[in-house]
Amino acid sequence: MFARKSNVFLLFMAVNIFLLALVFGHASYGEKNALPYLRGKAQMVKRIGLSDLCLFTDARYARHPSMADLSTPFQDHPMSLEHFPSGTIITPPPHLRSK
Amino acid sequence: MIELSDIRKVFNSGKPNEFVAIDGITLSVERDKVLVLKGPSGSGKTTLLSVIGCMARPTSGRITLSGKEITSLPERFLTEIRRKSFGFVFQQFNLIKGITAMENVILPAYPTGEGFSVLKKRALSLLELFDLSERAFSKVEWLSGGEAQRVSIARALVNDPSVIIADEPTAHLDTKLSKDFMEIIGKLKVRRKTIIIASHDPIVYESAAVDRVLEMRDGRILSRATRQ
Amino acid sequence: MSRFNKQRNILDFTLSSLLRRRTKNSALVIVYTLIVFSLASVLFFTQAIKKEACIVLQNSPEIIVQRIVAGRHDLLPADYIDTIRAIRGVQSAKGRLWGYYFEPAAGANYTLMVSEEPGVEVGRIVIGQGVSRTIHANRADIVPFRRYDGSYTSFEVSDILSSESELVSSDLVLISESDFREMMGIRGEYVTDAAVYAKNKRELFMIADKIKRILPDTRPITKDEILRTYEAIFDWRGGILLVILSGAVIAFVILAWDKASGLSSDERREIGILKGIGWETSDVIAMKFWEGAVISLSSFSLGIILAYIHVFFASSALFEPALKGWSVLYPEFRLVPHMDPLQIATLFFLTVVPYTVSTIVPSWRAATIDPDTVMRL
Amino acid sequence: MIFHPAIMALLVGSLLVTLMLLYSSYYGVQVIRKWDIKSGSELQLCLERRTYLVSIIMSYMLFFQLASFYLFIFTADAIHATFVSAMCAAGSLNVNEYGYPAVIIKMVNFLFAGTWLIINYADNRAYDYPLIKKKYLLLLVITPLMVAEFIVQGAYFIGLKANVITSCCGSLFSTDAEGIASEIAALPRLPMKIAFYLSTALTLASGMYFCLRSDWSGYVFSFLSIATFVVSVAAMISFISLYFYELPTHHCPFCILQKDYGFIGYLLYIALFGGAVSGLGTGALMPFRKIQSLSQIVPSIQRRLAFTALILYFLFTVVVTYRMIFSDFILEGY
Repeated sequence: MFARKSNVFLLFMAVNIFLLALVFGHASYGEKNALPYLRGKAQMVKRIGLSDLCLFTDARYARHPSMADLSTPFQDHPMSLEHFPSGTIITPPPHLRSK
Repeated sequence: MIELSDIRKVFNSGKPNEFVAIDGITLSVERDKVLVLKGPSGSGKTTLLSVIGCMARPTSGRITLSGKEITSLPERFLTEIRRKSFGFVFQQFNLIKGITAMENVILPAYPTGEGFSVLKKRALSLLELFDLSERAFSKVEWLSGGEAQRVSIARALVNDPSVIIADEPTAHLDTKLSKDFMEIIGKLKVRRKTIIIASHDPIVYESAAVDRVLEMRDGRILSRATRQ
Repeated sequence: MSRFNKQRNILDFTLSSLLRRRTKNSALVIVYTLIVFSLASVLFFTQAIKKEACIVLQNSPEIIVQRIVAGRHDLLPADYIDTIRAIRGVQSAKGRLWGYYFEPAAGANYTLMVSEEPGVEVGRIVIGQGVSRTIHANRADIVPFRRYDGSYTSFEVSDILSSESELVSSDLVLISESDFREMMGIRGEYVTDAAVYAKNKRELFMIADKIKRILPDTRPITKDEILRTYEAIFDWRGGILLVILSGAVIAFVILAWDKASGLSSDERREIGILKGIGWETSDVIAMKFWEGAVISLSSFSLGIILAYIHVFFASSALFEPALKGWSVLYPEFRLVPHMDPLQIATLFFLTVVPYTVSTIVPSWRAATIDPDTVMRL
Repeated sequence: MIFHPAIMALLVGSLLVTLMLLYSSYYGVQVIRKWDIKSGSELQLCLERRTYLVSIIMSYMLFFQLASFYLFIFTADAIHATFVSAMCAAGSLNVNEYGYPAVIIKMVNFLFAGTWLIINYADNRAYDYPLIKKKYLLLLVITPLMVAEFIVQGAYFIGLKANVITSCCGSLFSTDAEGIASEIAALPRLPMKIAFYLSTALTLASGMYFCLRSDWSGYVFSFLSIATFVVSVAAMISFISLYFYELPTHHCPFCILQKDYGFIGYLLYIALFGGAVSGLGTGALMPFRKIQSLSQIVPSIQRRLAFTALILYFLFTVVVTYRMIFSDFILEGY
């Protein structure tokens, strides 16, 4: 006569779980697929001798977090919050945080 | 089959607004008979019904059901007994809106864990018994007062209880429907159900189907009028 | 079997009861999904970047030696490199020349790096995609640069770095050594820092230690430290964002609590009826459990799926403005998808557990309504 | 403190559960002091309702304990890269002195929560709730343990310091000379093998005997199954892990949960934990067989529990033995 609501829900959850499995599958497939091109990137890092990701280019000290020194932050401006997002999202380099 | 001895039910005990709803009632309800509790509102009829129907535990006193003492059972076990032995018809019908008449009828049976298709079959045959077959799959909001009443009786019967308890069942029905209701009660009596009704409606307590009428006031039973 | 039937029956009723309060419950599901979505997006994004950083930076120089003068890093004298090369266990040591260049017209900061990539020769440079995008420079274009003394020079773009490598190369300008020195005014006996490779990877720490002892004004940074730093930065980043978002989680939990505890008179009546007609307290609790489970499971899975699409198919479009910030050269990159059970478990603990806890007491309270209330309705 | 999202998830979750348990033990004390099943007073009705609440909280807690145990191990594994020379979860847990105590207290709490629920299940089946005061006393034992878990786990996470780039590297390099031992000291293999098979065999035998006779042997079975649990965990570290990793020195009991080993660790640990809880529950119910209202109920619950424990332990042994026989890896060669 009419579909039982619990069946509809269980079907809905089954679809969701299937989608989640698909997501996991896609992720592991994508990861495997990306390996060659990641390797290419890694080769380039090696050739040029790079040390950091190019994620935050708004300030000098944010560009190479691992190369920063004690005085790098705030050297542009004492209120260097002008670089708002990266200044808050990435930490001051860790050695400044620990003492 | 149900024996009550010296039942008291006190609300808010120890507080300034303490209220004695039932005050020392001793009563025995016989099997397969129709018993009517009559009396003005506030006389303790409803409280007595809920104590008999295992909905509420008395503050003191003892209840036995078919010879088994059930007074101090925790709610968990009381509910199971209630589900098996009692069916309830309420004053307001108390159907759940938004679902069909059929679903309303099988609601009391959900916790028993019977399969849905079995329950559905049973509900449909009960609805047929009350001439509601064609209304089975309409939502309860669309039912008339009389139909709603009959759905609620069908619901009370779905677990095949031995006792039907009805609280002011005719309060919202007109004379014709009230008479129809008593006719159904008569039919149920034939089907060997024990029926306990609280009502101050003369159509109910003067009906031929009734075996016994008890009058209540201030939490006590006043007189015993037993009829043939 | 009968237990299974019972739960299924109760689930049936729960669903119809949820559907009856459609607007209220769908609002809850939407907010819930949104919370899961934002937390999951943050988590997926940071974890994927972290993973990528770990793989890609595996190839960065094993030790980078900087010179520290008065607490800031300074140019490294070239003869330091000979000293380092003489340390036992060092396979090779090479000076690196790099620096930043601020381009006032575009307002962008480039990273200039001396390299021997093909295409880099005197007068010719190779640029990253970001640079190319910002100043609309293509192959064979001539790009002007300002020298340290204020005069101008210009280079021909001989090549543009591949767009797949943008995450590491977007702002790079690869330049020849003589051009770099001439432009920046750095004399021949200085380099920016030194990249050191060891014969045996296990001896890295020892070598770094030796460098530090022989050349006390240097700071050796090992690759492991860089990787660990990235690991920590992204965990920290994800963590901080979650802390910020926790405000939203708390607001949501309050909403859930309020929704669960503020039973409308309708719901109260409904539960009263159920108890009256023979539902036991634990049956009502089971119903409330299913209610929570239906809402949680659907929002949780929907939120995760949407977040996955957002981060890995839509390049985290919603985060871009925040991450981009003041960067002129924002790399355009697509992350390599990465999912693991830890992320799902973390999300579960951050969303479903608080939600569930916030509904325990209210649902218990609802379930313990007196069965005889139904008689007094 | 490392701001890893999973760490925050664990701390938040454990804080919430601890608070819920403190809340329920408040009512636990009331139940112990005021419970009177014969009374129909409003206080008694109120207390009876509270017992439902405590049951819900405890069931959620059991689930939480199980999930948080895995999340904890996963997290320890995920953060190992931030510590010098920690190779996997075993190494991260060794970073400070609270790591392993946190694991142990989590296991203990899981076992207790499971036992509580078993007792609760039996008690709720008897019309006069004969075990009510005993189970609430047990609740008062579990609550401090949960608080302890929250504190120990918090201390572990707060005490974590990532070994990242420091500006004065001298200090870092000097501490690195030893590094953090990422390996677990393993017990000698042959005696462990004998102990493992012996205790499993004894448990299975006593369990079968108990299933058939249903007498005092339940105590023996319960004791043996807990002993087997402990021995199995030790055996996991001592020799079982070696067969799964096919490496002669890798003793970590946690890496087996990873994808590289087909998530077989989940099966093994669920079997082990499930067996331990069922075995412990069988013993915990033993003293109550004489209570009149329980005399019909307890033996059948016990039989089911013992049977579950038998199946799970048997499953564990079969998987382990299968792997030992069919693995290409030959341990004795090393």
